[in-house]
Amino acid sequence: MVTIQLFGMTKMLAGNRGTLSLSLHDGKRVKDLVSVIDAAYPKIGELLQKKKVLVSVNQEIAHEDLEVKDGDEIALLPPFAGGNR
Amino acid sequence: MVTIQLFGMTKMLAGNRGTLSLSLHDGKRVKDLVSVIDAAYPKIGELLQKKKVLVSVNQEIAHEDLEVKDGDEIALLPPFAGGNR
Amino acid sequence: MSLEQVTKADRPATDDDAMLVRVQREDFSIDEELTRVRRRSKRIGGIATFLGTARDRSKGKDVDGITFEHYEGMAQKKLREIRERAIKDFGVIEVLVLHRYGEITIGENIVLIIAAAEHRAEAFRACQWAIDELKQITPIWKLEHTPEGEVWVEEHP
Amino acid sequence: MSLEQVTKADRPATDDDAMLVRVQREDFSIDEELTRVRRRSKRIGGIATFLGTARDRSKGKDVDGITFEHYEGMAQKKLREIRERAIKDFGVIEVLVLHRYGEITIGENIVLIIAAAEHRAEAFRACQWAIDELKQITPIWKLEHTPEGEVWVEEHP
Repeated sequence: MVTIQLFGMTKMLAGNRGTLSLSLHDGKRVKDLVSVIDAAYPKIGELLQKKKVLVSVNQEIAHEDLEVKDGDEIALLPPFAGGNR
Repeated sequence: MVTIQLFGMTKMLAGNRGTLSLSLHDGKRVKDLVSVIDAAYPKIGELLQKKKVLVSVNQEIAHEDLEVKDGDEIALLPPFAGGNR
Repeated sequence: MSLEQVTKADRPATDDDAMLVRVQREDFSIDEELTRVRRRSKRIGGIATFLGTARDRSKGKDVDGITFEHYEGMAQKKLREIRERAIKDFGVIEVLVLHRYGEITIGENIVLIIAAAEHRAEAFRACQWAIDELKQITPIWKLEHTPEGEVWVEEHP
Repeated sequence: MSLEQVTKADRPATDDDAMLVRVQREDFSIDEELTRVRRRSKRIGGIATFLGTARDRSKGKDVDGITFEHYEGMAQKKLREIRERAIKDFGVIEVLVLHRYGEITIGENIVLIIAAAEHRAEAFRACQWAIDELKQITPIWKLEHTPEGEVWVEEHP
């Protein structure tokens, strides 16, 4: 199982849940994670496909080929706002 | 008679006087003023010739051909400092 | 400001460093943050500051208030990176980066960048780069409250 | 900051205008000056500020303190021109220009520019232009106190 943190509009699209728990086998990559999310939450999946939502692993934006390991800190990041500047 | 305000290094070069009073006839121009100052205070005169010190008339930098009239506010302006930036 | 009262020796450098990069709910005083930066060096001659505040309009819509959400941990990490790169790349003496989260009322402070240098040119460059970079890389999200409802703002549509 | 407490209607515009351009002996608070600027409009989203402070070194020499002298009347006139041109030419909402005179201790404030706009780009442009222009056209002179004596500083030798 991996836990994925949600923020902003992705949290809203997941029914205001702050986290998702997904079962994922060893040796899986970010792109596999994206497929699992796409199946469960197609609207988030679409944003992930369009790269409007990015995946971070251990607080860095992750390439789709990065391997996800047990204990990794994973999050879905919608477009940053930064402040009303 | 016209009164000339001094600042910074020109004040120092005039023996720490804040103003100079010069007799000047009607129809005289800024360049005539410069000549009179040059005769009395050669060090200030030299800076005026080199345009390192500028003459202002009524709070604007004055051309040497500008006519100086009775009641005009005249000053000698050494190079501005502006602050330690 | 008393430069003599609080010197670097009075407090551990690590505490100071932590205070120079913060994501916090509370409002802040620009004078207090400037004092924090200025006591780092007497060589400072030019300080460029950017303060972002909550406007009452956004892209033609009225805005009644804003809520900021941040990714705790990653947001701080990115702001620390911005401070360190600004100091290194622009040759400035000190940089402070501060962002609020939570509910923000119109007119209130949102974000503060302070870049202090010997001269103004590099202070301006570091300050402007830091706020541009903050907007690009910091995981902070903005929910605008408008008369028509709440909208998560996408800056890069 | 309470934007509601003090609105434009509470005080004559002319008083406010006069407070937005000053040459004064006393130190100033950046928070207070920011409040003065911010209460002019709720449309403000980005505020760029430049603060010039007294460094302990200048062109390789130690400096113990600085005295600023100004041409009363002309200095204020030039700062007013800078404020008006910055607002007009850069499309910003408000600009404040403030310079101290008299004795300045190392580390103290000398000059403050605040440029407030809807967005940060024009705020930065107006702020940077205003401080550059101030340095060029404002009749203010600097006497540096060094261990070797006092020197009137020429910025354009």
